[in-house]
Amino acid sequence: MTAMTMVEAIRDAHMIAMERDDRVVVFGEDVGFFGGVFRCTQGLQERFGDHRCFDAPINESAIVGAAIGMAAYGLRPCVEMQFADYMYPAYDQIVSEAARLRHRSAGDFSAPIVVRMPSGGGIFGGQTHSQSPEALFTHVAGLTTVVVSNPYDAKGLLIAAIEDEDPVVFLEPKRVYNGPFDGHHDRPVVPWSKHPLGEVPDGYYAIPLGEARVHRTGSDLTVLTYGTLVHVAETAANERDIDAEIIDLRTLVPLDVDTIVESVVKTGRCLVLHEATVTSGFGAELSATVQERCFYHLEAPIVRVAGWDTPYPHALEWSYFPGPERVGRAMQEVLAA
Amino acid sequence: MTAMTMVEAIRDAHMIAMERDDRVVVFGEDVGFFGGVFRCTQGLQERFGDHRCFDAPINESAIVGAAIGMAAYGLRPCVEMQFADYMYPAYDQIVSEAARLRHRSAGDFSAPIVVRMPSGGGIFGGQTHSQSPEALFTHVAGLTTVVVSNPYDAKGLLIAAIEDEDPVVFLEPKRVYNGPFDGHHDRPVVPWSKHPLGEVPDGYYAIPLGEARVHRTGSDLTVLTYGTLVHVAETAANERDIDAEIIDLRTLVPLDVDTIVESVVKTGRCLVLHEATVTSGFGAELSATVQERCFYHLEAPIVRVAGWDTPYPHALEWSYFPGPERVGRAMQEVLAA
Amino acid sequence: MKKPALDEKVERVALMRKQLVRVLDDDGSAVGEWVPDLSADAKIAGLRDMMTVRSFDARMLRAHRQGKISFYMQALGEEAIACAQQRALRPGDMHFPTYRQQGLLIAAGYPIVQMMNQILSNEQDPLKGRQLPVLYSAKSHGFFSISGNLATQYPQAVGWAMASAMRGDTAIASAWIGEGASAENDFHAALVMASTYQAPVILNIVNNHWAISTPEDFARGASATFADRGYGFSIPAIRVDGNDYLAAYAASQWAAERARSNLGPTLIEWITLRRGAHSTSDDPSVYRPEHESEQFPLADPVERLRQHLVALGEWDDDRHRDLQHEIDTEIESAFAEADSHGSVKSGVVPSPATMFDDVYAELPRHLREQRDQVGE
Amino acid sequence: MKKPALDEKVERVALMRKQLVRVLDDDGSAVGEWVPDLSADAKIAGLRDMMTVRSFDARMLRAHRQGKISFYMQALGEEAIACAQQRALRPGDMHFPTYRQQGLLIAAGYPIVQMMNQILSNEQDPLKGRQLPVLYSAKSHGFFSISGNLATQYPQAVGWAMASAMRGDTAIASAWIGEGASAENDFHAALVMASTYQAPVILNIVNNHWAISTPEDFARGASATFADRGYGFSIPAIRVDGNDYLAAYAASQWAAERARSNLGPTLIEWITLRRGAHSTSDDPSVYRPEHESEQFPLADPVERLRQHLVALGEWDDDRHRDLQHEIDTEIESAFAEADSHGSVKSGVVPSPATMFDDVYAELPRHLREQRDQVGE
Ligand SMILES: Cc1ncc(C[n+]2csc(CCOP(=O)(O)OP(=O)(O)O)c2C)c(N)n1
Ligand SMILES: Cc1ncc(C[n+]2csc(CCOP(=O)(O)OP(=O)(O)O)c2C)c(N)n1
Ligand SMILES: [Mg+2]
Ligand SMILES: [Mg+2]
Repeated sequence: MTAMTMVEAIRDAHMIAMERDDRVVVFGEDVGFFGGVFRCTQGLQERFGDHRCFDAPINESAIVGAAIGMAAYGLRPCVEMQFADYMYPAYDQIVSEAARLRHRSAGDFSAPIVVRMPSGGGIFGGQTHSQSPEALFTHVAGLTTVVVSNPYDAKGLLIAAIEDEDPVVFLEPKRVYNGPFDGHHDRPVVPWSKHPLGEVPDGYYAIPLGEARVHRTGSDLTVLTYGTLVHVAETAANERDIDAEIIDLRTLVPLDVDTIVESVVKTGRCLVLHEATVTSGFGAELSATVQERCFYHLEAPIVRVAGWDTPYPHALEWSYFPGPERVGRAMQEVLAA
Repeated sequence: MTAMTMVEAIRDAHMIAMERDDRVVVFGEDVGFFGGVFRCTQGLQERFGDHRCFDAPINESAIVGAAIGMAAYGLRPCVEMQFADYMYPAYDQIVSEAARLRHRSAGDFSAPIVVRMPSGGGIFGGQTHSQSPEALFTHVAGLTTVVVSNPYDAKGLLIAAIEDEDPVVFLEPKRVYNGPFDGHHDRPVVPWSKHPLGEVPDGYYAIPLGEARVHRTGSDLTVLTYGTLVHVAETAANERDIDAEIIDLRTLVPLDVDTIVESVVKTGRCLVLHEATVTSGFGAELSATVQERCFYHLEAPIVRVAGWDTPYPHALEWSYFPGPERVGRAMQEVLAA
Repeated sequence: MKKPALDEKVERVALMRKQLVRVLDDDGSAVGEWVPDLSADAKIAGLRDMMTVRSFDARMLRAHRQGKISFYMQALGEEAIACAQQRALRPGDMHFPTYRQQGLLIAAGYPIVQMMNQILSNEQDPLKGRQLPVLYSAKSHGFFSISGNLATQYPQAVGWAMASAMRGDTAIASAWIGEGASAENDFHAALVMASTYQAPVILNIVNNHWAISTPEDFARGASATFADRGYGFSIPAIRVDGNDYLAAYAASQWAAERARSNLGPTLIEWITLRRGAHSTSDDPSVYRPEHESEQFPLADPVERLRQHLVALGEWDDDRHRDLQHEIDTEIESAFAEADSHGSVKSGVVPSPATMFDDVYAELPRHLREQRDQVGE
Repeated sequence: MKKPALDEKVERVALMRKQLVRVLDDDGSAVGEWVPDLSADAKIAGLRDMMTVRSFDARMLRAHRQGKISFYMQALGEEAIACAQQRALRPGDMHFPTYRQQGLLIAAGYPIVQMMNQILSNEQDPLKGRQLPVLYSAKSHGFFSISGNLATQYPQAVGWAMASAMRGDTAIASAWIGEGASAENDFHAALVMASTYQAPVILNIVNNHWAISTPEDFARGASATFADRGYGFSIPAIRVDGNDYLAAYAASQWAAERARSNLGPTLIEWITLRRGAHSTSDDPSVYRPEHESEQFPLADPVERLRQHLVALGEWDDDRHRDLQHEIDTEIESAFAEADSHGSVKSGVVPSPATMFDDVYAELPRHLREQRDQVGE
């Protein structure tokens, strides 16, 4: 066990995956010599050489396109989009190509690639350094979409993603790179070294994709969330002394429906939280799924708390971000209904 | 009044918009000399010259990017993506640029463009000529997303879209270009000339964006749908003699919540239909919205019938497409619940 | 025209951008520095490949008219390029084709009946009815799965080539694109990567002068040639007579050797003409000048190779007639076999449950549930 | 170096791709065919523009260190390019800039305090606190809204220029991109469109040798220059000493006149050096060679123009000191004013309700509802 930040855990996952399998290659913008603008690939080039970890030209489509070609050859590329907000130029390669290659070729070819991307807000990044585009991936058959919330999961899930036989989109909420952000931006940052999920086992372990984690058990209501908001939800529940069961979904597709249903059947109430804009966000899918599967158990409407339907604003970040105040109020609303 | 196909109605809308406003320009792949692979822009170049209607190189990003620049200059570009499946290379320009320009510049610049695209399946087009990517637009703040289902609406909505001050994504389910497809692919095609919505007023009219149309009134259950499936739903209801209220949403964002809520409050039951893959499809948003606003009126779970979570398969098109059989069964399921 | 050394400076090769590599002259003689070292048998094999493609295309168009298939795209007039390049490359190399390179499969000896099964989307379709006709996939024959989306394969080919180089392998990749699709953004993605990493890849642009209804000028813009694009990245770029089988073989071989010798990417602009319609959904009479095919200066590739073989004394009318008959019979019987397995039109297609396979390596729960619903 | 006629054949201009247009020699004399027709006053105005940018940048970096702003990007060493091009173009023309062309705004006389309000995201921010600092928008001053996404502005600029041409207007567009971002796909989109429609646009590539931590080679690949890219499209492309205000003025004017005379697009590669960090979030010490700035052969643009003015007898140390003082004072008082309106750091920002404005021209129902919730 070592206390690690999420950045360190991600670095460690890369190291281990690259050591175990020489087909694993890592590249992206500023990823090689510099080790990435968030330093998630620091040390890889030094350790494995610039044939295994290297810089790419600034062209996200070229990065993912080349990764698909490499994967078709037999490698296991793990590439970085510098920010999730900059994945759009690669969207065609991800959606039309990586996601569909196995199916359209009936298994003749496949694209086992990982596309990592720092996502989410909370760092005053403005509209192009704050987005959470997960719903744009969850709608695409053939993609596995992961959102991590802590160092322990990040390491185990990234290793699993690299080992997976199919393309995995791997979102890393940058606000929790260095600590479990509780949503109170005006309070000092708590480091991961003070948090149990910052304790990361040494060496190899993989967390199966498609399994949610019950972050906090409770019986009054179920909170379905992922990424940064796992910690915000916990804060809100603690602050208002609400016995909330908080489920960190970890993998959005395939979704761990059993864990969700079990919890909602128990609590009868459900709150769905994410940072992305609310309309057609992944929360809509969660709400629809819970409604379909737990209709007769629901004692109150499922409520969504999410980013507003506006671009992520720079100065009004904390009015946009679903913080403990908004989340806590919503919990009470769900309980009162 | 003239009997028109949807193609003719779209052509007519272009003609009228271009005549009324010389800032309207139309371009895209094969759009100029040839008049578009579906012939929706036929005759425009001849009538307005090749400065108003012209061919573009095969580069969807260039087409939308240039349209944004033209709109910033003061023109009103209406461009065509040859198939909705080919909009992905333009996705960054649509999502990061057109959708956000007014907001990020606080109104200094805006992007009043229309991006038309033939969508949906039913023509044996395989996975890259059959997609319904509307949910990838509805998640994006700043976009208006329209899906048309008939000639009358198509003309009035396209004129409104071209006149709109902001970017409009305009989906045209190609399966209903020439007739109101009832979902029975093995029966002869009914032409629009035999359908009341194929009767199109001459000259100018605009249908406000954001208003749904009650396609068929009923009291047993509410069907929320758009595009081709409006007609399939009607067929299914008729075949099973179900008193379904079918709402053709027409504009997905902004959504006509009032019409929806009014109907569901009345019927207490709701079925959501679309062709796109079900997970994170726009049906999820509809289901979540109805659940939030009509929870205490719902007598049965809201059911979604949609495309499966696979790419659109060529030969198995009719196993993928939500036809009258599947839709009818779902209606009965909702009624029985 | 001069044939440059494999490692010739790009500035010198650059001059060839606006010239045309040819081997066969108007009389069918093979002349100049680019004459490839090919036996008469190899040339006859090339002739057979091209004639097979042509016969195959004709049969499939007929099947479309007969209502047996939903869609088809022929390569009429362009057969030499893919056929010759396939023979110039090696097993283990990987092509990233477009929909108009059926010649690659045929010249590689891929079973004709399998191609037809794919086109029919029948029970034996290797792609299980998932893809539009002609969007083949054949890893075993060095043929990457074709995408419906233009240009995406271009950077993928570069990535494949980079991977081969990274692993110390000598296999190379070959990327294919139409002149119209070279306007797409991913064309740039590929050239940037190929130039930066000096990937062992051939970047083919098939300039058949049309992109559906749009003449080549819209993609080319003000530059004189598409080969110019390569020069913008210091990627050696040549223009080749695409209707000249021997030139196509020689140029492909030259580019392949450059790649295999770690001399990096080569761009080839192939000059040819799309003699037919874009696809069976297209009606070129609306946009295409009459008599364009007859007026095109580069004569038919099959005729030119045949003429060359006749001039060599290796071929005559009888042998040609026999070969044509043999090929047509082979195609006909292949089609009879394929047709017996059903088609998308007859409704004899793979079972609906198969639609859920291969979305992922393993079937996840939600797809299992959905599959069960289809079974209902 | 020769200055070609406006309508010189692209093949002849092509030779300039690998040369460097310069006017100011090492002694500060203006020499050669490219010497622009600029009065001493105009040159002094240029000097003032550049010094203002530099002083502005220095003040903003200080504000960042003081914790008053969240982010900043300076243009240290690159000031000449944007400052000179702004003065060479006309009111009504439209720039599509990146985040490193603050010189365009300053040389256009845009109010300094407004720029600072934007950077502070305060109550007076013309962009209402929505954008990251330095992503200005100023239509009134021919400055298009800056996007955080690289390269998207390039095809937009071409579209704007096409629109101007289509309307018979003489206004031109100017597109800006860094050498690193020229690897992005939309760079290609712009060049295809500009070449095909011969749009009246200047395509600027600012080659400051770095893209965050990555040296220019990764974007450039094997070609000798970024100007080469233009040649791949037959777009006349020149390379210009970007640290030479007079060369920057002359080259911009030449390209602008070409555009205005319907002679189409011009690509300009500007050679300069990013002397500072990429942004306030960046630490170049990790990746950057020491002493790079001192070793860079093109001297500082402010110093060179100053030296030239001194050589002309139009300038001296006293005037320079006075000007510096005047500028610094102006910047200081502008900052005092801007700072009095609050900042993102102090929390004095536009009201949350304003976040919902301008998503659409009119507030739709769902945003009205959401705005009401924020108010709660
Ligand atoms: C991204 C994308 N945009 C548009 C299309 C539609 N489309 C299919 S083929 C074609 C023309 C391609 O022309 P060219 O590249 O010259 O190839 P050719 O058909 O001549 O072989 C177009 C526009 C597509 N398949 N993908
Ligand atoms: C689409 C996209 N990808 C990545 C980034 C992140 N990014 C911001 S600036 C930059 C480097 C740009 O370098 P260059 O174009 O040379 O401009 P310079 O900073 O040198 O002025 C990168 C990679 C981005 N903003 N947008
Ligand atoms: Mg072509
Ligand atoms: Mg740079």
